[in-house]
Amino acid sequence: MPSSVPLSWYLILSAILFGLGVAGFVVRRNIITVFMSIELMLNAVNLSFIAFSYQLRQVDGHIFSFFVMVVAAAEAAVGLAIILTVFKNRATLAIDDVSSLKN
Amino acid sequence: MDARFIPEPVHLIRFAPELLLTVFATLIMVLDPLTKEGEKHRLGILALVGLLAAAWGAAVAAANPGTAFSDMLLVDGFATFFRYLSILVGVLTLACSFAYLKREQADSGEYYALLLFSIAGQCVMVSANELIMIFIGLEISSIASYVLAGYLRDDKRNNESALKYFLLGSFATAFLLYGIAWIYGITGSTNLAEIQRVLSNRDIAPSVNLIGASAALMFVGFAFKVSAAPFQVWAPDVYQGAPAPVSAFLSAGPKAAAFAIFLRVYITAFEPIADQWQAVLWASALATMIVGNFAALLQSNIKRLLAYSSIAHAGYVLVAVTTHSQIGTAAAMFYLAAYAFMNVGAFAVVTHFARQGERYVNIEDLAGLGQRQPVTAALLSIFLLSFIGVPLTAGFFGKFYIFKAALDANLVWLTVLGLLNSAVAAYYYLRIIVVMYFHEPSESVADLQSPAPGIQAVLWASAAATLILGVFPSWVLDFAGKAALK
Amino acid sequence: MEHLWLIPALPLAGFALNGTVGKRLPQIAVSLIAVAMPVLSFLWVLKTLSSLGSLETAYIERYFTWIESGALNIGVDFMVDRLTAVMLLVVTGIGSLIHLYAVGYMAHEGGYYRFFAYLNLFMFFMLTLVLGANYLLMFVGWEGVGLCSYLLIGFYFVRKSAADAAKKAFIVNRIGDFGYTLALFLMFVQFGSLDFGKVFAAVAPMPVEHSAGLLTAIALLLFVGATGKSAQIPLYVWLPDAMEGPTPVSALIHAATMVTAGVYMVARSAVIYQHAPLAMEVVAIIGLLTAVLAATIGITQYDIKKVFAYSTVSQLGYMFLACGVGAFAAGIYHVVTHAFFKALLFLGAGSVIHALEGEQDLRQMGGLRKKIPITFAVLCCAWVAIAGIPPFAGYFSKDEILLAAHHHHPWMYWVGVVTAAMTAFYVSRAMFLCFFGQYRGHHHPHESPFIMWGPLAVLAALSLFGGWYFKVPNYLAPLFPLAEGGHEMALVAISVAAGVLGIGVAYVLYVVKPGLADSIASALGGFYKLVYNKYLVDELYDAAVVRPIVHGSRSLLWRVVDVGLIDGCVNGTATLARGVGGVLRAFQSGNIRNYAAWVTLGSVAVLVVLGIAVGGAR
Amino acid sequence: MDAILFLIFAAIAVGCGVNLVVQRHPISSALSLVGVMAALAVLYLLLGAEFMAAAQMIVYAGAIMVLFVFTIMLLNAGSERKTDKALFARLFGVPALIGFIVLIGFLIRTLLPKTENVVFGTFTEGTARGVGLKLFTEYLLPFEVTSLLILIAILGAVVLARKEI
Repeated sequence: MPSSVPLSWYLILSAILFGLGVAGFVVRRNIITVFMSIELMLNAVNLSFIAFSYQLRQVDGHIFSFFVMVVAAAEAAVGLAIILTVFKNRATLAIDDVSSLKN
Repeated sequence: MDARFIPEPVHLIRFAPELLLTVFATLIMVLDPLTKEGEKHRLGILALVGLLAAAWGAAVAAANPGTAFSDMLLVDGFATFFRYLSILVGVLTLACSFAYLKREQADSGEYYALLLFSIAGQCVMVSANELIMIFIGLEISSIASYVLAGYLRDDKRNNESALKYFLLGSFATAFLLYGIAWIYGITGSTNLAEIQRVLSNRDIAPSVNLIGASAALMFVGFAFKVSAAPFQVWAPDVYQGAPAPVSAFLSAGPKAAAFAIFLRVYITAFEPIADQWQAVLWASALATMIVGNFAALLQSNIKRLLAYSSIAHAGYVLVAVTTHSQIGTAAAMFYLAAYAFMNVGAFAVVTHFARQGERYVNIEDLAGLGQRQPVTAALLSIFLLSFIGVPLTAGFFGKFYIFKAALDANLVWLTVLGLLNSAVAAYYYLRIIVVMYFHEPSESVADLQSPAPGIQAVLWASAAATLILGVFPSWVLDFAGKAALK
Repeated sequence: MEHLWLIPALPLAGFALNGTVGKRLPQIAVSLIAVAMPVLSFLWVLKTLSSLGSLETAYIERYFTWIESGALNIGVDFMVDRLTAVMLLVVTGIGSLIHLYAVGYMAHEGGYYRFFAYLNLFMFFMLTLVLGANYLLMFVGWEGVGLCSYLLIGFYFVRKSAADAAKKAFIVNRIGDFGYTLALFLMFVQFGSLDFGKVFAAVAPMPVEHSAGLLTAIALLLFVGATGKSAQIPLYVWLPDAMEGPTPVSALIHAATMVTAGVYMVARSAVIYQHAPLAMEVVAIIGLLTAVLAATIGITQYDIKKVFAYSTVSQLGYMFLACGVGAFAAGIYHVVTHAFFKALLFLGAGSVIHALEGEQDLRQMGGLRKKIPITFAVLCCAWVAIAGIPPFAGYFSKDEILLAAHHHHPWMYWVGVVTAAMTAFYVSRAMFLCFFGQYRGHHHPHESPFIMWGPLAVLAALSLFGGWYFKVPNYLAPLFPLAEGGHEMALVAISVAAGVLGIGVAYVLYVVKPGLADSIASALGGFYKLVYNKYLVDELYDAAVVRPIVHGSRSLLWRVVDVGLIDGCVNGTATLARGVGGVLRAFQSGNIRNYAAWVTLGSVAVLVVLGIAVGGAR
Repeated sequence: MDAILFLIFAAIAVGCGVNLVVQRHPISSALSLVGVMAALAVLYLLLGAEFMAAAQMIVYAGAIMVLFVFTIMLLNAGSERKTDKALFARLFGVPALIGFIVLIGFLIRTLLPKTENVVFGTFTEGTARGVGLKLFTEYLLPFEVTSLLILIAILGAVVLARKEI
């Protein structure tokens, strides 16, 4: 067993998590879970940033992922508020029920 | 501390429009609780003052071009053009909103503050020189837009519109971020000029496939924001569900800003691999035009029709982006400016006509408008003719420049197909004119009041601008031509 | 400076005045403004032409640079040469007369100010089209006249058929405009300019293309535009329907001026066409075919305006035949004489319709020559003119065309002669049905007021002597050299004889033995029905073009019903439509997860293309 | 040692991620997401991102996820019902997704220049000091601008969620 793993493993882990996030968005039917899937995708992106940062020996990637985190927090506040209004008006969190605007 | 990081006064000047917008928005937030119910429109007037101040700020910044805050910002002609455009769309939206908010009894300072914040975000985006700034500007603009789309929170359509916009917008942003992460990993920088330098140096540049893949991931994010196929699916639902003035705003302001960063990133940073992304844009532009125009044929809801029309017009602009030439960039800029006027004008009519609760949003409801309110109908006809691209309107020159640029870039087929598309588009715009003039008045126009002063101002101003740009296009085109990215 | 800009600006001022404050002005003021502007414009044309003298070379005025970007530099330039001069005189002269006539004709209609505002706007665009010194400015006028035509056809919007006809006209013209636009771009790419002067200077030294090449493509694309505007095969279908508009509109726009814009454009582009003989051949054949086809349909129609509409299509075919065989001057000559007698025919028909309170069916007329003698008298002038009886207007121009056609290909001459006979026949038929025999209707005919027959009298004089007085080909000789060789009297005699024969046959069928025509029609049976139903072209377009589009997209279905190209007979075959609609629903289901799946799919596609497929391109 | 830590926590991250996707009840998904975040925090440490590891735990797992859990509780969200309205998503979503992961994995594996091994302790700039120095010099503007972002988030939440207008 080697004592360390190549950086590309981290990147592949990041890709897998990103893909899982996409999967969650597409298959889950609860709006909040769908939103959490987006958070998972953002986490995957952060992992990529930090892994690349290690490779480049720079802190810039950390800072980018820091901003991603801040944005995620802001999005969470607004997103959950939007979900709240939807719930208040429709009394449902099922994403398939929020589909009255269509052709 | 390293001296080069200490901001100089000139840096603040270059950042002036954003600062002014923030100051005014915050002021509005503070004054909101102190303003009596029914007096809230005064805050709107304050917002208008703020926008004018920001325009002045943009002019001052334009007089001091250059980078600011350790290369985070780049104030050049391109940024200035889009700053003006964003502010202008803001002014027009604001003028439409007074009557709307009063009618829906939802006048509040927050609306105006959010509008200003969103515009501030767009100003950040268009003058950003760094992927970080682009990302943050984009998010500021988007988050404010999400809230605006769901502003009437007791309205189910508003809720759904906001939810769709928010979820799908964040979803696409994640792709954009992933692309940024990769391009950062490949080039070691998030500065656009630096990225271009690394990518064009064949000795340093790593695998072209990886660069292509990161460009592709970023494309997803940008294409989503400009509603380019195949990422246009959200736009009709969101524009249909959002309050009419907000739809006007979304389809003109944030979209133009998104095109600005699209252009900046692809024409600056990704220029070295232009041969590759050109093919993708070619297909996307064509698909966008086709989807927009053909789906618009189906619509009976005028907001939805305008949404598809906005997709189709994004397709024309994408044709200009596909050329990745200076002349193409200038054509795209001109088109976005022209489109902003006619689009906000058309939505202003919808705002006026829909009445409380947006009851009248079907095309058939417009029957007889030509007799009942000939002036409104005539102005709407000007916007629609401009959409079609009839000469002497801004839309004609917009299309003309774009397809000329496309031909210069040897995109012959795209030009032919684009022209065919614009011929198809004539049908659905024309149908509105036919309904207005040639159909018996329906009961929906019976109790129609004359437009509110704000809406009238928007209508006249947009119509005048549409015609002026159609007769003297050089005024804007010269500006765009000088400002266009090399 | 001759201030050419005043020529279009005057009608524009009329439009602005009547369009903004016309609603509040008394009718007399509206009429005064509306008529004064074209008349002043006409006077200004006369003044300009007299001070410009012989106009051996083109006179150009530059106002300002319109577009300047990169290589493209287009100015707002107006140009007058002899060709323009002829067109200017026709447009402003005939236009003024028709405005005057319309004052009487429209006196009791609603939307009086609106009508004249549109009519003045039309004059503005038509004059811009004629005066423009580059293809783009011409295109502005080209689109503008189309727009006004659209507004005026649909003027009686309460009639559904009028709204439908308007939409049909606009849409058919869009197809033509598509061709024009492509030609525009092609020219720009090739010559780097759209100025007539520069383009023609660039074309002149090029070798004549004997097989299809770039110039042929440009010429043909321009001709596609012309087929739309000037109602040639295959885009002629809108013009007969356009008769839904008020009669002065039919006379001004759909007979005398706008529809001849295509001929003007082809003549203006003569240099290009002369370098593309293949395109010339196409123009000639399309023109000839249109002339024959429309004439046969004209024979069978009963609506007096439809007869003249098909006659217009047919005569326009003659003009293109002239251009196609290289006799551009003869084509323009026919534009002029046709403007005289066709405007007169329409205005006269309007006078008849006015007298009969809106009746347009020839079967409901008859014996009117005693009741409305002045109208009859002036229509007789148009009659002999269009029939090609010497020495009246139509004879000269038609003769020029037929001789040129004979020079090119004798068979074209013979087809032309047959068409001439048919032309004489259908006009005579209309005249006999209308003015001879017994009155078959139930109205009380009355003569029109002076303001209406005054212009008719002027036009009558022009129809009689205009062809002889205005020798257009001689005037245009510096631009289009006169053909060598004298007139072959035999050929002239044959064509005149054909005209006389047409009149004679009509006289026999409709005056001497009135029942005979019907029995011939019933003897011809199916063929007659086919012609009467306009060769089912509308239906054919329906099946071949409209329905496939309809089924391509669910909504196009009701959209096209709206357009009126089909009359609701499109049930049953909605399977494909449902399929496409289903796909569309899958895209736009309103379901967020579907949208996300779509975004994912799209991102995979883009990734594959950018990340893998074209990766090796560098 | 590094390899073992990576494998353990990568496994936890993937496991929790899969759990997020397959669980029917949002609260289970939320807790799985916390698990992913915690595992990622350890991986950040391995990559020398000390500050980010802490922020990940405090901001992400601590603040944001608490907000999520709170909302789930507030709305009393139960297990989701089975619906099959999203036909397109079912037909194309999953294959597209698999394609996506395979594609990216393929690109990383074959194309990224031969990557070095990650050894703990070789990159030590990612401390609060290192990050802070950059943040308040070079990245001063974005840092200040994010304050605007937070302000909008608060304003937006207030607009959408307060009781009456």
